[in-house]
Amino acid sequence: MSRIGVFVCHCGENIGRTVDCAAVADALREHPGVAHAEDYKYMCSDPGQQLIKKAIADDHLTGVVVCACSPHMHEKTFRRAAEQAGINPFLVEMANVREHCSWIHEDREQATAKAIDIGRTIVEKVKHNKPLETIRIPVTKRALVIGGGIAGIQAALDIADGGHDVVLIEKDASIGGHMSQLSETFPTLDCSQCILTPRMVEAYQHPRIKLHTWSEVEKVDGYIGNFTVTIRKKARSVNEDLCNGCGDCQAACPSRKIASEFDAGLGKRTAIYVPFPQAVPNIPVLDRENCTLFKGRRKGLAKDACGKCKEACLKGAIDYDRDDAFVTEEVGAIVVATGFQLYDIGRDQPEGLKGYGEYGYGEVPDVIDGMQFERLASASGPTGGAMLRPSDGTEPKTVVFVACVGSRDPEKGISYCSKICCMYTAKHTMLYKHKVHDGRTVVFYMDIRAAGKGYDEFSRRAIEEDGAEYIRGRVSRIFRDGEKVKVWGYDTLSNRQVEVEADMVVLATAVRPQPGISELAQKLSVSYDQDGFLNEAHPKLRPVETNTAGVYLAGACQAPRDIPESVAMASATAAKVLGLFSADELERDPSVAKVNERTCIGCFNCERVCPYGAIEHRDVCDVDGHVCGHVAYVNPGVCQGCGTCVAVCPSKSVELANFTDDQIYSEINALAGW
Amino acid sequence: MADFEPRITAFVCNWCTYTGADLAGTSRLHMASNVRIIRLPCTGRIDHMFIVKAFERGADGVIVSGCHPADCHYTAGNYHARRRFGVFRELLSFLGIDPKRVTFSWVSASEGGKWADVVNSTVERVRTMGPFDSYHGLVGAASPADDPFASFETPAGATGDSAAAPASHTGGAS
Amino acid sequence: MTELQDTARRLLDEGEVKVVIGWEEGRRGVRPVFVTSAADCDRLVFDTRCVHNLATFLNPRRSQVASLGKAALVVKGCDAKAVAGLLREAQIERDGVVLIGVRCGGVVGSPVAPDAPALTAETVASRCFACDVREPGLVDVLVGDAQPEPPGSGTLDERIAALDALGPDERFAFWTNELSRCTQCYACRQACPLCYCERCIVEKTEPQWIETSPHPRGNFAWHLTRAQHLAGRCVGCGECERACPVGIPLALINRKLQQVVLELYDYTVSDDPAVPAPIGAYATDDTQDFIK
Amino acid sequence: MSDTKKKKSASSKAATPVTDAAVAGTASTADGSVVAAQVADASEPLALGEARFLTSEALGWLVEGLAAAGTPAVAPAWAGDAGRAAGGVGDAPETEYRVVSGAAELALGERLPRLSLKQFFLPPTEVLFSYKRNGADIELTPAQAARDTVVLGARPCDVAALPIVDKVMNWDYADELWNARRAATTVFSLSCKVEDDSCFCSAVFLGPAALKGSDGRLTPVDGGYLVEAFTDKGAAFVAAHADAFADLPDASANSAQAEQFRAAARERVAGNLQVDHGRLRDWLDHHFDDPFWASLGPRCNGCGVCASVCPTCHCFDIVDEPESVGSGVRRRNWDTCQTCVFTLHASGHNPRGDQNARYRQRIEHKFLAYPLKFGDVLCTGCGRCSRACPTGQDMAEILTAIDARAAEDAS
Repeated sequence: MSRIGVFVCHCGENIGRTVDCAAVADALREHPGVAHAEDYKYMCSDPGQQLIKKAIADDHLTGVVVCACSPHMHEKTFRRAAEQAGINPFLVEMANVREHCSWIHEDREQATAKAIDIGRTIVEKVKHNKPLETIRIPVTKRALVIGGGIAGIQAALDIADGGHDVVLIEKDASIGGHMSQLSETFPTLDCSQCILTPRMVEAYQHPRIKLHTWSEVEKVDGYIGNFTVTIRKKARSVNEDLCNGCGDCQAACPSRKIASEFDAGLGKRTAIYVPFPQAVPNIPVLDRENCTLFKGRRKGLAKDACGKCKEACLKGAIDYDRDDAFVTEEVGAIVVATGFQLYDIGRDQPEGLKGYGEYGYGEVPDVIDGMQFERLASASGPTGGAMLRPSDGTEPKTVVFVACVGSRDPEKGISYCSKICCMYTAKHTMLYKHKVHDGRTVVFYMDIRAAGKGYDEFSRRAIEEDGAEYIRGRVSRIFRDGEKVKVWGYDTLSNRQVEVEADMVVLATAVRPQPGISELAQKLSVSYDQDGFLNEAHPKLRPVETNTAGVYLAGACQAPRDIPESVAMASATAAKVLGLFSADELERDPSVAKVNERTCIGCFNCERVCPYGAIEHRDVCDVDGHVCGHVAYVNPGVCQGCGTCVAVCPSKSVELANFTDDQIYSEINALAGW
Repeated sequence: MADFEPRITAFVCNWCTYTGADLAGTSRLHMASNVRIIRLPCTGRIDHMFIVKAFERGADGVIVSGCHPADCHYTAGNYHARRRFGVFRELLSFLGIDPKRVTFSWVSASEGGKWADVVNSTVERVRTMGPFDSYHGLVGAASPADDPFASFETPAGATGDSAAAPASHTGGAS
Repeated sequence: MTELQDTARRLLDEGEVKVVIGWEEGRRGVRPVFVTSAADCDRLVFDTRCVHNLATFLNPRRSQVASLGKAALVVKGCDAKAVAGLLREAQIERDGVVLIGVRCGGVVGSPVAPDAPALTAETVASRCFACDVREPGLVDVLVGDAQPEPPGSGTLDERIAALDALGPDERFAFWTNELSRCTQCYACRQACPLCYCERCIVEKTEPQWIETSPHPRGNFAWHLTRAQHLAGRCVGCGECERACPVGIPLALINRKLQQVVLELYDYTVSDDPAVPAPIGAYATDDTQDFIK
Repeated sequence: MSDTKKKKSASSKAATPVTDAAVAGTASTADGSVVAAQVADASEPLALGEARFLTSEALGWLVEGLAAAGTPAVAPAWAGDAGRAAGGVGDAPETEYRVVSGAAELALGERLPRLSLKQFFLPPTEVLFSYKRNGADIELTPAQAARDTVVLGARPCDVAALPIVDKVMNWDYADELWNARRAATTVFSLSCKVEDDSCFCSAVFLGPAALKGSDGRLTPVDGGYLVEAFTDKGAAFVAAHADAFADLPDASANSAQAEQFRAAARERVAGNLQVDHGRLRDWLDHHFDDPFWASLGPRCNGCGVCASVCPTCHCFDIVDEPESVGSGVRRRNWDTCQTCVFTLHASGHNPRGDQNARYRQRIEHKFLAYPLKFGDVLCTGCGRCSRACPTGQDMAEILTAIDARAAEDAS
């Protein structure tokens, strides 16, 4: 038989003014199962809490109802008090007679009657409350960072410096990401590689960082504090342990006409290659797509068509028969820093994007995108930093820059702002002007978005000091006209058609999530938005967390980000990870779902609706130990307690602790005949 | 029917609507006193049986409210609820239970004002519809012609509170 | 017919299955039969009276059937849809059963008739109107001759439209009258191939959400829940209605919900287990005109 | 009334029950005792009453009069559109027993009503009492007393079920509610022209004109019904509504016609099933684990429709239904041994683990357990279980099969 104690708070005048608290206590004292009821001026005050503790002891209460403010206000306070008095904190509930009653009603009689109903409802609930224990989960103090760009490197270094091991994986042959391709960075125009390369090396040599390049995430099992990650080490054809990065293999490779990804297609590379001289690690990979030997093998030639790199390698590090290898890593937290790709605006477009065929990108050689311009401007680029246009290697005298190519254009499938283009376009005009003093730069833009420290000053400098001509309007067509590239646009400020005869056109194409991001998101059971960027747990208050506990977001995988923001996010994720690793055990709210395996029929509706992937399959065995069926199991470490599984369970074989069917039924029942 | 005070049971999620109702309180937004709130973690937890049981226990109307799409504290609970109730609402209607007795709404933690509107408009709508006697009287309701053994049923009065005609109940003041 | 019997005979002879579940000619019309020896395969029949949804016998909790050993099931369109449902909901494994598909041009309302009635707009079961499966998919073997579309009979949809045209109070009166006859015997549940729970929600006490007493209030709760649980899952085989000893027109409710999930979520139940059911899935742009 | 008249009527009616008994007798040689009992039951009330004539019109206004007077009159009536839904090809319209108020509703002698008469004595749900908590003490309101009711034109197989269930309802504890309704109800059966090949009343010591449980009997004759009363209750009802019950136009001709009607019916039904209850019972007693049972389970849905429609199945479940905190109703609802939860233990163990065991239970209760305890059998051969079964279980077929096995064992 329940012995519930009811404590009605006046909250000074806040409740007492409109609710007759004594009457509420009197009414509830008569309610079946109530062993004690009293009212007091300030229940949350120390004397108030003493009343509760005393009653718990004197009347051997099995549950406590505090008729006061919102549970969001003082539930913790009173649960702590009850715990000190020796009963389980989850046997305490708040009846919200302030926010939901006294503050929103004037008629004292009605407010009092309603307060009594609210009290009854919660008393009936508490009769069915069960003692709950906080869930404790062991934590593996080791982190996985996915993506070796500046964000990933920063996160890895911060966590490692914080004293915990880090596994850093990168899908390309070298870490560094897009930043390593940039010439100079806004708004300071300092050399990108000069600031990045040392960080790359630091990460590579850090005793606490284990680096897997040319690798991808294959599978993720487990949950916060206890992830098991399977990593696919793609066949590199080069033994990392033997290779000393001498480069002889590259020198020996006969196929030298392969477009270099690092140079954004403007430069050439060999089939076995190191993406760029400062690559980390300085270990080549063999591009099997373009390798003569592998082409031959694919054709089914009896004997290998090439093998020069293997001959050239004195360390015997080349291994053509290497296959993808899998390694598993146990980690407690995962930082996703997979970055972005630039919108490839060629004619053929995937997933509902339309592209910009009318801009002749991919057809007119002198129409290039921002990253290609970065390579042209880069001292380590294909032209050694000389400003020469791709078609004929001459120096362009008029360069048109088009901003918002793809961005902010729902018609073309992307409605968001890519954020970095305004700044890098301004930077490009300056980089160009600094190399071609007699050159002319024209920029077509929608708006100049230069919010950020020193950003607006920077874009002004482009106009005021380096003479960039900014035309507010869109470009309708770009086409070749003999040696020239004609740009048709519209100046919306002066309301006139504009035609510019350019030598080169640079398109500031939109920032998009990396290909394959949705597959990765599913492996991590992290949600993503309609554009494919990963979703943070809360846009304001939990910007680097995800809804999967233990998985964090850094950099452009979450939204278009510039370098300082990416680095800031990376450090923020590191702080989260270090916080998680600061204790040996993780404490979780015990109000999670639990399956009744006796009645579960294994239809797995619960699995289909669980936002956290918390549902696992469990075998059921007959008396002889043969598997005779499957039932659902809720992993308490993953479950967040939303209860969606409960509502879709046809046989009502899942219960959500502290929101059980029994409790809710009783609350509804308490309202009968009010 | 002038003195009829509707009884409304509200099932709301903890993170948006319940907090929104708290905000209405802290903002001292006065509203009708006919609604009794039952707090749940998420609209995804709300089972259609809650609504049926509320009617069985004398409710004249029901409110189901939670986070706006894309705002769900648990990312998708409200999306699943939206589908289930999209169907259930049609089912209620087909069986003759006027869906106007059930208000579904999205009320965020910042929409104290909207919560007050949801409460007042629901109370007013149900007030004009009158008490849900047809459902409350279902036990022992059928006439002998419909129900061969009705003549053996005990009178409605003896089957407890909610079977008694609730026309007289006067909401907060009862 | 012989094609069906030969297939069954082969499966039993080759030991691929231990029992073939199909239909036989009984003393009063056709009925399900469990053939365990090749010699008995000539008992198998298929005609317009074969209305039973044999997928009910695949419910793993029907141990008296399971104990007969691996089964081959004769399936027409609605049976195949139900089997797909069981696969979709992880109740059976595809290689745990052999499916003998029979081409079906519709069936009549009742299996009880001296011999197979011809299909006419009058005799055809009203549910067949809503079924477009002449050749069940998902099957291992397909037998029987090609079948024409069933004779047009939209009576079910017409009755629904007529009810929809009424006001809520009139509809409520209609259903109160119908449901007042319900004795909560749960024959509708037992006959349903997709009501496979070991412990039905109605049998769950603590709390007892649904009153088991067959007064109209308990009956409303029961039928509301039954329908809601079948929304987007019901294959429209009409077995619930046929099993009802007091003739409650349950098919109206199930058919109505088929119309609803089609209209709201563009979903039609199929015999493809790979297509997910609408409840348990969602789209961010699902309709929400009913939400203020 | 003069003595002669009394004797005459008595002798004129003596034939009827004897022939019915004879029918029963042919059904079972091994159950002499039971048959004797039948004869005794049947012949005892013959001293009372005398044959009367109820025209179809008179029946109409008798019903209307009763309705006007507020006396529930239960009779077979058209079920209306409801029920057509499930109807088979060319099925006759469904009928049901219900409280009638007009001639138009009546469907006497038409298709067998969906549910048996049982529902008026053991309703699918009935209130035992309601409780309400007032502070410390609890206030109980008992169920309402039964009202005087008359049943007109019920099937003999449905009527015969009443005394059969009486024995269960009174052997240890006297069930007030059942007994009160029995006492308050006057039952007139209707000699039956036999529905179809699922009927087998003649194989369970009854017949299409059996008197068992009847306070009176209607038999179709030209222009209406020949009415006989066999109990005080029956006679009292006839007397109380004398205006409706006229003298027979031609007593001997009408009696002859009535007897002819009954004989023809007996003729039709006798062929449907013949079993030897003695050896059948004996076989059941010794074949609890017979493989035969495994041939019945697989087809069974376990829905228990057979029990719902059965006039003699009487299992019930008792539930408390809260209406609010501290108030609610205790009810008695139909239950059936065919569902898996019927015998499910709290431990999870179920002594009747599968449908084979549950179907065996159904047969053994009706034809072994009940007979051993009360004599007679727990079945009136109405055949509803066979007609209602969604998967075509056929009681007559099953009994034949068992009887054949029993015969083998015997020889």
